Amino acid sequence: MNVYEKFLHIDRRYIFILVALGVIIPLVWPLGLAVTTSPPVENVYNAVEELAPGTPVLVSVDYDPSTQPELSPMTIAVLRHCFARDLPVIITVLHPGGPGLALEISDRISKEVGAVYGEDYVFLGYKVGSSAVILSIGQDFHVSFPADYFNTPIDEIPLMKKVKNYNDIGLVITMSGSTYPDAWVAFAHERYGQKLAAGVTAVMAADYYPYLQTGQLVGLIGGLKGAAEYEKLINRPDDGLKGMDAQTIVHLFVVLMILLGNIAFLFVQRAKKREAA
Amino acid sequence: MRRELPLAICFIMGIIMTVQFFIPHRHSQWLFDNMLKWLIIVLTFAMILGIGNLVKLHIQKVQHRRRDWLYSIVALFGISASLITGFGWGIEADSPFMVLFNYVQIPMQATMFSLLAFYIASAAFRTFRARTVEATLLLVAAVIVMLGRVPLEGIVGRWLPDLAEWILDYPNMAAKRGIMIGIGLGAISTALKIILGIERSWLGGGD
Amino acid sequence: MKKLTGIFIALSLAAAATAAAPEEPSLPVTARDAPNDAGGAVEIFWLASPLEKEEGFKGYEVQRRAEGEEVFATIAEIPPGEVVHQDQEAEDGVPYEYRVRVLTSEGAPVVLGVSKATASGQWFNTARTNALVGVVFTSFVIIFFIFRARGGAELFVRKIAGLDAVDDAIGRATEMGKPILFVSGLADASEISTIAAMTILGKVARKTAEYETPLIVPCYDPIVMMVEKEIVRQAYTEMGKPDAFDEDSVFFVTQSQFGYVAAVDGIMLREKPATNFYMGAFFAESLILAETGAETGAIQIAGTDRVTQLPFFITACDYTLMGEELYAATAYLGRDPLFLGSLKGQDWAKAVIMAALVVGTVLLIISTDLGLWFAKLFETSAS
Amino acid sequence: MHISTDIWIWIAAILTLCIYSFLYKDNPFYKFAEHLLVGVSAGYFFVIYFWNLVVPNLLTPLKNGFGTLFSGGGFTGDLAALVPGILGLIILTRLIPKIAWMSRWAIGFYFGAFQGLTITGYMQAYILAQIYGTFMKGNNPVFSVALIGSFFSDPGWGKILLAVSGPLMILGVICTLTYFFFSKEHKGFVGGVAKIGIVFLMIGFGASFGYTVMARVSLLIGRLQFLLRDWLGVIS
Repeated sequence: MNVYEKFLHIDRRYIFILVALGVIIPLVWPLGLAVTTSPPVENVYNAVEELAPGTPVLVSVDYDPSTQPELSPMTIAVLRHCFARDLPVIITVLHPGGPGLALEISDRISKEVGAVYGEDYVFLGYKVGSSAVILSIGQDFHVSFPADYFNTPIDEIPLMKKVKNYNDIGLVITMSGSTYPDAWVAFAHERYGQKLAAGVTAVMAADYYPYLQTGQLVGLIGGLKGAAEYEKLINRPDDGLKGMDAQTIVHLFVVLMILLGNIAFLFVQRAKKREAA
Repeated sequence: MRRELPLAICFIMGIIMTVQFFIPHRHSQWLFDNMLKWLIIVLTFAMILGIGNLVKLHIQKVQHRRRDWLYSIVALFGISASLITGFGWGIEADSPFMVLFNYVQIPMQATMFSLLAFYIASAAFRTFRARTVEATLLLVAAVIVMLGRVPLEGIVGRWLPDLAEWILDYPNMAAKRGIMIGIGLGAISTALKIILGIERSWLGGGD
Repeated sequence: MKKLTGIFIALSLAAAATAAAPEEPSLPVTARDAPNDAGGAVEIFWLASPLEKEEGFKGYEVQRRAEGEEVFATIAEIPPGEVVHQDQEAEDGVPYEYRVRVLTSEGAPVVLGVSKATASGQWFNTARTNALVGVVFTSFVIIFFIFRARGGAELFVRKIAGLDAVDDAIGRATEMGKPILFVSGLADASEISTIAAMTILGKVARKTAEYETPLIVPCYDPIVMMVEKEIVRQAYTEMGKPDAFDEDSVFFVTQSQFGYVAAVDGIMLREKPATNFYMGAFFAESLILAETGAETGAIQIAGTDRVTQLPFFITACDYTLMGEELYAATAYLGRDPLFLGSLKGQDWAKAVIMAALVVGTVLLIISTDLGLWFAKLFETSAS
Repeated sequence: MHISTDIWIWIAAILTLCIYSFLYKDNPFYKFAEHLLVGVSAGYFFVIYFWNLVVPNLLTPLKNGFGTLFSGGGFTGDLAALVPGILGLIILTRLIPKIAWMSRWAIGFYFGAFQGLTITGYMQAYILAQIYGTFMKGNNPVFSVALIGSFFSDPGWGKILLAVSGPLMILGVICTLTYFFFSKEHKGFVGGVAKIGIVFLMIGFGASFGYTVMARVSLLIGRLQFLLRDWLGVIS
């Protein structure tokens, strides 16, 4: 067995170690690789920028732990942006696996920026029946969410006193790992003309581009790359940009392995041919 | 009773659910909504059999001290933990059952899932070899799309991500649609054979 | 063939004719029963008021009163620019009167018009006419060829490499004295590919019974387990080896996707099966299974109709049945004339679809409008 | 560094490492985690189905239905829940060898209902929608004479790609479908077309593979963030 053949039959555990290092190193020591922003993400950013201070934004956490690595970074970036712009945030959850995540994120970010519960943001918790909930918000928030997550009647929450339905909300952003954006488009946008943006996983993003063309979504944040772009736009690097470093490195590593494997394969083939001749 | 009746039930249900699709009326909608729930309830009853089977196998392993029987005790412990917490304290957000789910089941499931990152690298290295023209096409398409999805615009320009997107949107979609139409026909044909009782292996044997 | 295409096109045209086209409103206000619904809804649409262009225009107000009622109650306020509303709270069979008023910032609302309608549920969804045509046509062709096959017509099937390998793979396991692992997908019996997998299992089990090779069938779903247990038992009985059947060889694991994968990975490393079959519906776990199996040196034959998982099986397994090949497997392995007949029927349906694609292309070349009209024949409605 | 003091974080972290140990080789830690996961998750789904489906859709309606019936209210829609109730009990006859065959009735019901759903569902999603999608991109046709004409009046790379893509899509679908012809030998013309179909298939598979890498890496990032941040506290 020559060196090329040995390389072709390398113990795959070496590959595993390199993949792990390719993720761990940038997480601990971010490389800060350049990320260029794209129009779909810029549009979400601009939609938030355009709102007058004090206009409530609804952020719906419609995902569960399985897609959390991709969706939490963008949720955090959007929350930071809203708080920085003085836009009160209403947080809802349509996915049964989401409340814990949403609570943790809203707690952390509100402490970080010093947002006051009930005035700068409110957490309404999870409600069963995605489409029905989206529809009923169009009639009246107080019907679909009589109390917040902590069982405080929302009539007693200063922020919610000003909000009746979509008419009082500047922008809805749904963060979703499944088909929730479809329901938001069909019921909040189509029925009530609500301005809508979405954050989805990288794999889903392609499916939602058509909604951008038709204007049913004002913007779209796709996967860690989208989160990284948003972090760049608000100038607050975090998990998105760090994760993007790791993703880039692993991508390039996989491509490199394919190339090296094929070069070695070529040499082995040539050696075999020579032997045969 | 043993073979004809189940076949007849299968036939009738198949026809009803096919026809139901075309009827928007309230009654038809009611049937559809309920049917899905009913079928999962039937499945839940079957789960008693499934879990019973699992428990039986592990108890046997422990009884006969078969290889790895100690781990069977772990499995039995896991089942009991879920069932006892779930039926004892319910499934509200902070119940012991959900704690078990969030800190035991979810982390392990997510970790299993994340093994894919490693396997994708090893599979790419092991199998992406330009042996034939077809294999080369697969390899080249994969590399282009992979490179198109990392932020390299500054270095190689927009054309790479654009080309990646074009491959995904056209040749890739064409292949997918072709496969899907074939699958549609194969699935309809199989379903039809089951409804008509031509395909009846699900009945098993005996009389 | 020509006849079939003719029938298909005629039916498609009929579908196009019956599909309800949205009516252009000619009256100031029109209310009508919402089409193709379960009942309980009325659609109201109106012509945009000339007042829309004036300053102070605020939108429209939709009002309703049931027959016999005195006053109109407002049911919705519509922002400027929109001219339709669906009343979801109408009671079936009650005649309603709808009134649309223009709202302006000053002065009283101006009545635009009044219209009457009664809500009801429909018994046929015209938006699904094309699906009906498709189902009737496909079923007809398939059943037609099944009958022809019953009559003893000669039927040819092309080579399917993955299925030719089944015998060798089982033989190899027998020689090595190692078991065979059969994974019938990670879906329940509602997935048609799971059922296809079950029938393939039946064929495989007959072979393992013949050679007395141990078979391991871990199940993801309890109903699948019940049925597969019977299928394997039956196979062993038919091969005259009912005693060789091990009741515990078909067993339930868990319905957790990655819990199941963890267990099957463990089985592969501990039992070291010589051959792994992955048939049915697979999701993200496909590559975890196939890579672990490859590491143990097993021959791997996969078959799935999950388009997104095919790339992983193709790269990591020795043979892969792609999409429809999975459904063809039963006919191929069993050579039962009825099954071969249905396969032929599928091919004819495919030919008609290809013809439709060509027709559509030609129409698009002739005129975009004509092509669009043709494409719309295949448009599906979600509800 | 702020190592977590939460016992549950520790449990989750240790179990995570147990699973990762599988990458090295099969070992007692992995076996432990594997068996625990199988046990806990098997019980989990049963409990979830029970509370979320059986209680609201079987037990509650039966209670209400019989309550109304016995208090003289007559039959109500709630009693429809008897259907799955009886079918469920029939499934359980599998436990009694003498009448185990009765379980086939319930299986026939289950299979039959799903076959009906399959026929119509696949017709819409796998056949009609795919034919429609072959012709249309968004609300426009995939190609038109105007698009091709615009290339000839003002040639350019972008234009040619735009003009050619649509016909290529249709060609690709037809060739791929040809590959799936079973009753014709892949020789001569049919063989040639099927070969082109394979070209499309391979490009498609490669592209899908490449497309998925990113999502898989982000899962690993998520787990490592948990270990490095939530557990060990070495990153912020």
